[in-house]
Amino acid sequence: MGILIDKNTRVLVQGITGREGSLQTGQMIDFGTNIVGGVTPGKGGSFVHERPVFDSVNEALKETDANASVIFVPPQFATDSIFEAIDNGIELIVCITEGIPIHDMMRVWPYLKTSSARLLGPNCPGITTPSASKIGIMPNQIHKPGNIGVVSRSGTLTYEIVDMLSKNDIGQSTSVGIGGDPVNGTSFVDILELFEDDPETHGVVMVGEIGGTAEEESIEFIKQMSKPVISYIVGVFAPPGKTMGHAGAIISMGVGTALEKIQAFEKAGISVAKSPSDIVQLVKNSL
Amino acid sequence: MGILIDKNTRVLVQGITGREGSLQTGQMIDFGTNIVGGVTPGKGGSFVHERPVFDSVNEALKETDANASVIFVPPQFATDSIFEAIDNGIELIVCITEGIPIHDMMRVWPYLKTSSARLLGPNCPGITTPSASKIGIMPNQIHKPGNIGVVSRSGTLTYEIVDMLSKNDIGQSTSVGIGGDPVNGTSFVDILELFEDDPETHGVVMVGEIGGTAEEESIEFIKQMSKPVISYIVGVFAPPGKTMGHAGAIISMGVGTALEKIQAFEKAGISVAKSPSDIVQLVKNSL
Amino acid sequence: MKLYEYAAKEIFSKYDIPIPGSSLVSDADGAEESARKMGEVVIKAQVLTGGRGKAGGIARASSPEDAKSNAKRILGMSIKGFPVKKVLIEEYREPIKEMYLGITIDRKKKCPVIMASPQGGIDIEEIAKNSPENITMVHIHPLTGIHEYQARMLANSLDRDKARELIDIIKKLYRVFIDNDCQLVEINPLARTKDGIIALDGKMVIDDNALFRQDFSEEETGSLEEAARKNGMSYVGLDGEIGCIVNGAGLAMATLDMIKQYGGTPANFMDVRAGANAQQVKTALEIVSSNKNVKAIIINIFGGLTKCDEVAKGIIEIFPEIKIPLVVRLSGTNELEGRAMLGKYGIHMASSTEEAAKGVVGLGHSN
Amino acid sequence: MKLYEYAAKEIFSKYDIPIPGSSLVSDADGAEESARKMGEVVIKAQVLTGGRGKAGGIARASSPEDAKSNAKRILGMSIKGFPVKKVLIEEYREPIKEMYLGITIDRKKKCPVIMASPQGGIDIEEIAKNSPENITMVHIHPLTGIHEYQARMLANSLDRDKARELIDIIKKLYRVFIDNDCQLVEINPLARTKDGIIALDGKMVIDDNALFRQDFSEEETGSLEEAARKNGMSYVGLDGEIGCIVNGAGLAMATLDMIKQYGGTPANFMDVRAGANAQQVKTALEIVSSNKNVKAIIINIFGGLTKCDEVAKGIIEIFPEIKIPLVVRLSGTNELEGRAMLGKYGIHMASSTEEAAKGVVGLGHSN
Repeated sequence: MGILIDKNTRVLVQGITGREGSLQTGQMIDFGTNIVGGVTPGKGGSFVHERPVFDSVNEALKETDANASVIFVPPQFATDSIFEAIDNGIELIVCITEGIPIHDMMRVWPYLKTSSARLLGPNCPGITTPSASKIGIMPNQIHKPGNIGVVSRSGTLTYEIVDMLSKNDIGQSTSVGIGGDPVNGTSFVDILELFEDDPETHGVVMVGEIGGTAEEESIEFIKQMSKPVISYIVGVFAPPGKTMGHAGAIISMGVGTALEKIQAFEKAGISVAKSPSDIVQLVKNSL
Repeated sequence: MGILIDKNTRVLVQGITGREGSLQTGQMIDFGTNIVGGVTPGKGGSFVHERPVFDSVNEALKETDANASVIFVPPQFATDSIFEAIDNGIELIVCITEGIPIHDMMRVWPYLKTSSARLLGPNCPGITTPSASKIGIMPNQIHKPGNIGVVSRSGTLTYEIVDMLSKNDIGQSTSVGIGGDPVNGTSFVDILELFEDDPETHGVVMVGEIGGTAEEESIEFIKQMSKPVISYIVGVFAPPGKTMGHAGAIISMGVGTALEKIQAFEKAGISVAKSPSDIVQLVKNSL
Repeated sequence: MKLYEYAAKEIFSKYDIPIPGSSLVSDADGAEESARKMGEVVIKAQVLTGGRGKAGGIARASSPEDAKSNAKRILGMSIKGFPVKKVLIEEYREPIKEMYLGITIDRKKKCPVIMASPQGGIDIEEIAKNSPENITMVHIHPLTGIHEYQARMLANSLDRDKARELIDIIKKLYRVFIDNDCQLVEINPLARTKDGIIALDGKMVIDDNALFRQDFSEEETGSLEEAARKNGMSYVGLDGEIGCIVNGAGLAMATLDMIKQYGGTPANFMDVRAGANAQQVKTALEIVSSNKNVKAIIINIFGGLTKCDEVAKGIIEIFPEIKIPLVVRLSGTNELEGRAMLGKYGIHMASSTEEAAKGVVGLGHSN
Repeated sequence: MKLYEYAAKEIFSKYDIPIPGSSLVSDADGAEESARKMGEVVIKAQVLTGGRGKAGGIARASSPEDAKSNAKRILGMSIKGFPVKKVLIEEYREPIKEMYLGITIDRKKKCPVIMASPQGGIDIEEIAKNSPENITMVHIHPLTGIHEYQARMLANSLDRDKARELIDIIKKLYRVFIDNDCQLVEINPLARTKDGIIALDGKMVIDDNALFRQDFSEEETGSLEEAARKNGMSYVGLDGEIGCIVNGAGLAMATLDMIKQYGGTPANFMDVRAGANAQQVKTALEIVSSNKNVKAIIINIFGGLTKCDEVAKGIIEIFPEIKIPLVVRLSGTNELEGRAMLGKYGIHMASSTEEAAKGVVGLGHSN
């Protein structure tokens, strides 16, 4: 049934009355996601897409049995929403918000680690298990049920790849965006471990990018996985020392160039795709 | 071999060059404790009782293989020493210091909980396993090897009771002072669990006092223990609302009077001694 | 250390928590003068105890003359043994609603806890007992501090219409709690008035252990408690006839319990702390013996850091001047030296707490 | 956002981190005047790039005349493409020892890391590579902040004789790092002089995401980067001939890589972010096309929050004015509507990133 979410996942939307929150709630409902309600302080008692709105997560949990939440609140309030979700025992927290100050996320991290919550993001497109549930903002139409797990640090690039897989008849067990910020809640290894243990996943596509060492840190785990992993790493052409957008693609202390990552992967015997269409080929060859 | 410490425990003294630190280091060496060195910032390179002094715990660990530390530094610096010991992977930290601000200890607590360190104290007399090792300030001559575990929130009252047990030929497996401050590192239950699992301990004397709910929280565990527990709880005469010394004996929100504790213990069928000599009788009867 | 209402409110004001305009005076003329400027006022006794209202220590006055006569009356009062030396003259503010807001330390969870109740003005322990559903309790992680969502939950539980104002006050009060090393900070009542939310009373208890880094100077009271504290010891006066000097709070409480068991009543609790020297022991004896009710004194020492010979030295220095019978128990560090020193003076010696307690009760009865 | 040396030092000074006396001037006469008051000075080009020293942007002057001529020379310079508009005139301080102190974020451990080296003045990355044993790295828990023992360890590694002064500076620099939402703060060199420890240079990089709560105003540069940022987009200029407009940083980087694979060279990186509207797309096209090297433009959109019809609307508004060939790829939200709108204008359409990249490289070559 894929990883982390399924038909029984009950989702609360934090920031449901905002423009994006409301729009995406509609999209998730269309997809079939079980949205049980939303939270916007001061808007308690109203409804969005026929779902009840509450003033706090605490109040929402008195009336609903949500076990996951998705966060659409603006960056200056987003970490407060993460703390609120953690403190109320939400098991899966998906933070879509882009532009959260890195110092705020550094303060979330040790707190998150001592809780049992799983945080995807921030600055991520969310997670989709086709024909079951979608939490986040990936376009509804790109998914197709199947046996390939997708995990990525990017947003739109993930859509591109999932779309291309689907169009080539390669369905997905679950597609996960872990987010592009330098400090995020879930690592490649966390997701790879789940895919390795998921009987419905037969292989994994992993999409990395320049900056940090998140990709390198997954090599040892990938080497001992029983399932094939196809990687694709972007940012080869991104000149060192330049910040490529807000994606956290900052090269620091000489580590984290895309070329270094690719070389490390190839040295470890992990397949590295040259382009999205190359991913399709490598996946087909590996199964 | 008792709990938490034995002949192989290698002890670092934080604040070794101070008056008390130096005095007590001598006493511990006389007892047979394996003191491997000490730490006092700015005094690195000197010696106290022929033990080397270092500027930091980090430097001490490069030259010694300490796995426990005892803290004698003044209250305004003591929590910094606790953090230093935790961060350097010291397994057992015994903090003797009295008078640490409660807000400082509240900041230590969640940090401690996410580490693997065990903290005894602060404001505690330490721990002694007769004929093996003593970390702290209990008088050397009061102990006698045997099979009774002692755990107490008090200092001098512990000496009184241990001394009385020894004089009545009741030896101890280990005697532990968990400290009298409102926020401390180790609870009665933590120590009771260790005594329950220790084959050399045949029964336990537990000394509680007015204030807080540390005693009440141990009742459920005591009820399911296989070994007899004799309790003694002081402060029956302490008038409610008055702060009895610095011992953290503050009654808050109507809970924690000595009488309430005694009644709760008796109701749970746990032996409650009326005086130190009564403890001796009850221990003898129970074995 | 408890702060007076006026001192707590001065701190609130520094943190921009709204309080009524006020003036602290120590005579009736001052009260009249202040009331002339303020209009309708409340006159409040400044004492470090609760229950002022019931005792008549709070009065409303609509004229300066009225303020003067009330201030005069209140300044002549003594509330639960505390003489009223100062009154706070405060602008009267009509409360539309009285709420409770307090922060203290939850010993069990080892963190601050904020308590809010829409029912204020009365004793929070009463509310906790009789209608706990009316109290919202929020625990704060000491390392992250208060989260906005927590302040919001508390504010909504108090008065949803004034949530924004209340969130602000709650966050500020948490800063007061942290910055001042509080064991307790309380606003009761926190009132909604036509001009907004305002703190009508204030209570603060500061952690004595943190006074080294706080700027609170203790008022000189000349009390025995104060004399002990200044000498690094801890004294609490009680009603009985047996003076007690013990090292360690636990042993001191055990000693009190034992005196009671043997039919005596302690005149005080006194902990001379670990490592007391001769000078401190001497001072302790001076303090304890200065209580006229004391008929006999017990000195109960189990030496660890404290050395028995030092204790004996202190006793010997002052023993000739004290006309009250003593029982001394010395065990532990340098026990033999200490006992030998006292032996020469014919002081009653005991070898255990129980023996000492039994002995001192006997001396007290025969004295 | 990078700060100039003088701005970083102003902040250091606010936190009582010692810096030399100085004055910021924009002309040679100002330099002369300042030097007259200060005596021996150093004249330092204020540019947002490293390597000033090697480029000749730093000079010592022992007379006002000398200062004037050097300032004149430096104010005429351009360092790595940055014209020198201001120079800092600073009192010369003879360093007895030059050290390094910096704080940045360790992405792997997700916390601040403080780096100290007794060898300063030169590139820390060089030291890290060639003699890592000379760097002491201490990780800080974001919720507890720096512990005294950590500051002491770092100070001892720098200069044991001046540990007390250094502990103080290290703790203050950590406050600078936290209070100002820094990604990097660096003192290099941190010098020991006969008068004490002093910061001879300063570098700060502020997290752009935190600018909403910080009081830094960005200097107007009139650059394309700035124009994009003001419109909520992200632009980085590169050396090639293919203009790029993409939504999402990951897809944008993939697009750049693909253009390179097909033999082209990107003229820029541009991320229009999630949810871009028609106005932003129009502005993006204006920005990208204003680069004279651009021979062809690729617009690569995979709509999620971004709607393809909005993108098409933006393109249509400005398309007639742009004389550069375009390849547009629209997928995802409202894809059909967007494609239909552009169809009428005869714009080259592609159905995947690869097709679009291949197409735009072809157009670039033929243009």
